[in-house]
Amino acid sequence: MSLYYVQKLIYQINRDENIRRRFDENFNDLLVDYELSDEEIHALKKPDIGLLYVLGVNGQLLMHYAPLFGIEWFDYLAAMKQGIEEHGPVRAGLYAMTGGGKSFAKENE
Amino acid sequence: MSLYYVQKLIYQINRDENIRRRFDENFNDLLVDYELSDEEIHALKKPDIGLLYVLGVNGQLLMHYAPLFGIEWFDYLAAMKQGIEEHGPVRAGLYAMTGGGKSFAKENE
Amino acid sequence: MPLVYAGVCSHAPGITGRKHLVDQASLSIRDEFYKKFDEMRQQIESTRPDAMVVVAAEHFANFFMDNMPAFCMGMADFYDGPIEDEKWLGIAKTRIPGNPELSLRLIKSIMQEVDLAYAQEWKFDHGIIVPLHFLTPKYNLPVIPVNINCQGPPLTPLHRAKIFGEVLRRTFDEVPERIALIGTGGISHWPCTPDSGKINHDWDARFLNQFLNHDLKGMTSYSDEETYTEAGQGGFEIRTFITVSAAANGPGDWHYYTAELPVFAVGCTLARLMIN
Amino acid sequence: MPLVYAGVCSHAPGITGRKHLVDQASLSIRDEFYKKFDEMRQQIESTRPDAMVVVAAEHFANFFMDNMPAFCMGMADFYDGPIEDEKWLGIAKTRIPGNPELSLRLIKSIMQEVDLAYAQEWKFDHGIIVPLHFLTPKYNLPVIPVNINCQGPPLTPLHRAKIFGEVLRRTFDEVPERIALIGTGGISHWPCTPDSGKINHDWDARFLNQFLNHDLKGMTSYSDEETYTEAGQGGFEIRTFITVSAAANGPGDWHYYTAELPVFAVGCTLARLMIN
Ligand SMILES: [Fe+3]
Ligand SMILES: [Fe+3]
Repeated sequence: MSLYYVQKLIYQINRDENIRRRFDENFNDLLVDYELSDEEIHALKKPDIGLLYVLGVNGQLLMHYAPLFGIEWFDYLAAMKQGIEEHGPVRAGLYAMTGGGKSFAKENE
Repeated sequence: MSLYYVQKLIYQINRDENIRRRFDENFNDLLVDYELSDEEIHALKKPDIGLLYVLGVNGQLLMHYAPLFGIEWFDYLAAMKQGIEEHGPVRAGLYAMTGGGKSFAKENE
Repeated sequence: MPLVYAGVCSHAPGITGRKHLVDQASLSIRDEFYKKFDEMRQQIESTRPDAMVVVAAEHFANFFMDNMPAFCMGMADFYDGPIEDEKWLGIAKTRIPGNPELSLRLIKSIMQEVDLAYAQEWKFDHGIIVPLHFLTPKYNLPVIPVNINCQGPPLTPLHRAKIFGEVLRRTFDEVPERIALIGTGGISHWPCTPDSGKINHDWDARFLNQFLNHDLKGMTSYSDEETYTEAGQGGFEIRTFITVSAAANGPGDWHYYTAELPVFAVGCTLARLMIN
Repeated sequence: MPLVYAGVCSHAPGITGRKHLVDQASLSIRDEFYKKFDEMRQQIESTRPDAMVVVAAEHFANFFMDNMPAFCMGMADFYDGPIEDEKWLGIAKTRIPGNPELSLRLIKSIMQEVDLAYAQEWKFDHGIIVPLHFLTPKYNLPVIPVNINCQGPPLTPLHRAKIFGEVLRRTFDEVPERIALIGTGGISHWPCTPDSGKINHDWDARFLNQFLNHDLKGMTSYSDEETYTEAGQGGFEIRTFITVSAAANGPGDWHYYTAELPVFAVGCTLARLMIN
């Protein structure tokens, strides 16, 4: 359930100028406003893109979050793959509903 | 259509702590963020509760706005009635759809 | 029989917020009303519900015209409320448990026929918290909130509120959980408009009679113009009664009504329906 | 015949944002695709529409899980976009005219059968602005946006997207305005996931064949699991195609498809349907 708050935080950083400013100025202070577990806070702050993916964050949100930390596109894609290897299948959200978020490229090509 | 922005501003002042703070600190600066006509800005700043009612602001929003300016409950009710007398029937929104927002108390009692 | 209780109640903020303003002569009526509310709580508890679904009409707490759903159901772990000032409403801020897993099953089933929005966050306003204050005062029963648009036109059509109730019932029948269903709102009242405080006793009697007789045809025959003229803005909240009536599919077997507490600004209404 | 045009197109942000990254050998394919997009613009203009209804699948620009509608229609005077960075998307920020009065008539009619949310404010993301950039490049045609939830589960059921299309058509037939209907999204693609850039050419061929043959039974037979596995997250956007197909009630009479522009990360698709 707290996947909701992880996604909400990223959504608001992406779309709300005021929240984005608070992210830039004092991320710790912003984090307090959301209901997050220690694992989620760790993943958000590092950031551990692979773990965020495994926690269930939608790529349409996550792909805007990675560049805020200077993570380039191909590193972003690699981080998701590595997340699955390290932490196992996606646990919640869109990808968990539909096959665990594993790469299907090999099976289909 | 810009009734939408009048109501949005009041909704956000009612429900969003950050917007409420901006309202307290510098209302003129906050107003710039909304698409408002001169008549609407005038009604919001004075505030002209009767005119806001005639412009179509829903009472569920307006009744929280009046007390911010120290307007007591019965003065709030009187202001709406006076608005209809001064400015004519409600022009948009819920009350315009359903009879112009006039008082029906006399007809029914 | 997974729908174990179906009822409706008023939710006006004065019921809790202005309880000290009832005049001396009416204190016994007020206390009788509260006693009846508590009787309803006992009725509900005796049906041993696993969750309470509250179909309400909120007042620009969570929903605005930037994205106004006809129907929305909560899917959160917990809900905070009241969103209003604690002193103004006379209810302390609290956290109410949800059941997101049950919500998800209900929503997935309902959306096969009714296009409801879902919400993983929701702050209860008086439309939900006033009923909960009386009906589950320890806030220990998981609650699933539902909203019907009774505030921002175009409003949810009455016949869709009826279909929604039928679909809710079909959906409740599919799950093992025992569900209590409460509709809140109405009947006639003029909150925050020039006629605030007015109650149309005759209109209330007519609508309540239709409700207690499971006359869905009658209940869905009002135009919004008619309702506003005769029953005020608050009258739009009959949508919640219609949904509960369609879900229960039965007449009333217990009710309470009084128009003698004008400081509450609503004809105070409680009713239970038979479940058929 | 107030529905004067029905078609679908891709909306991937790479189509405008990465046009300079197409390799030298594929430039002629890119330019052919753009030419076909412009042909579609001419087709639309020749039907002299009064408004364009764009059924899209947005990507957390306006809608989030705090209030996620199955269907939402815009009712604003104007719409701003793109919400994304202008340089990243290759489209300058602009204001697009709406028609709130037409929106209101459509919404009031649609909500008799489909419980859509309405929105008086909406910022277009690439799901709408990329198609508009090609189809009404002067932004002088009033646009009415529609969203179907293809992002946050539980997703809108496919058969509801079909019913929505039927109701849209019935509603268009009631108004005097000449309406062009465009669905945007799909077909298979894996945006922002580990398989980003992949295209399932066979799956696209199969679905596009169903679409062009007005095989609504086939198009609504996919499970979300199947779609995700074979067609990626982007495959969920077939809902927009289903709605347009149900509204047009006819087979395709013109289309374009290429999987030869992988830097756009989608099988670039354009199609027009006959209106029956
Ligand atoms: Fe109410
Ligand atoms: Fe998309």
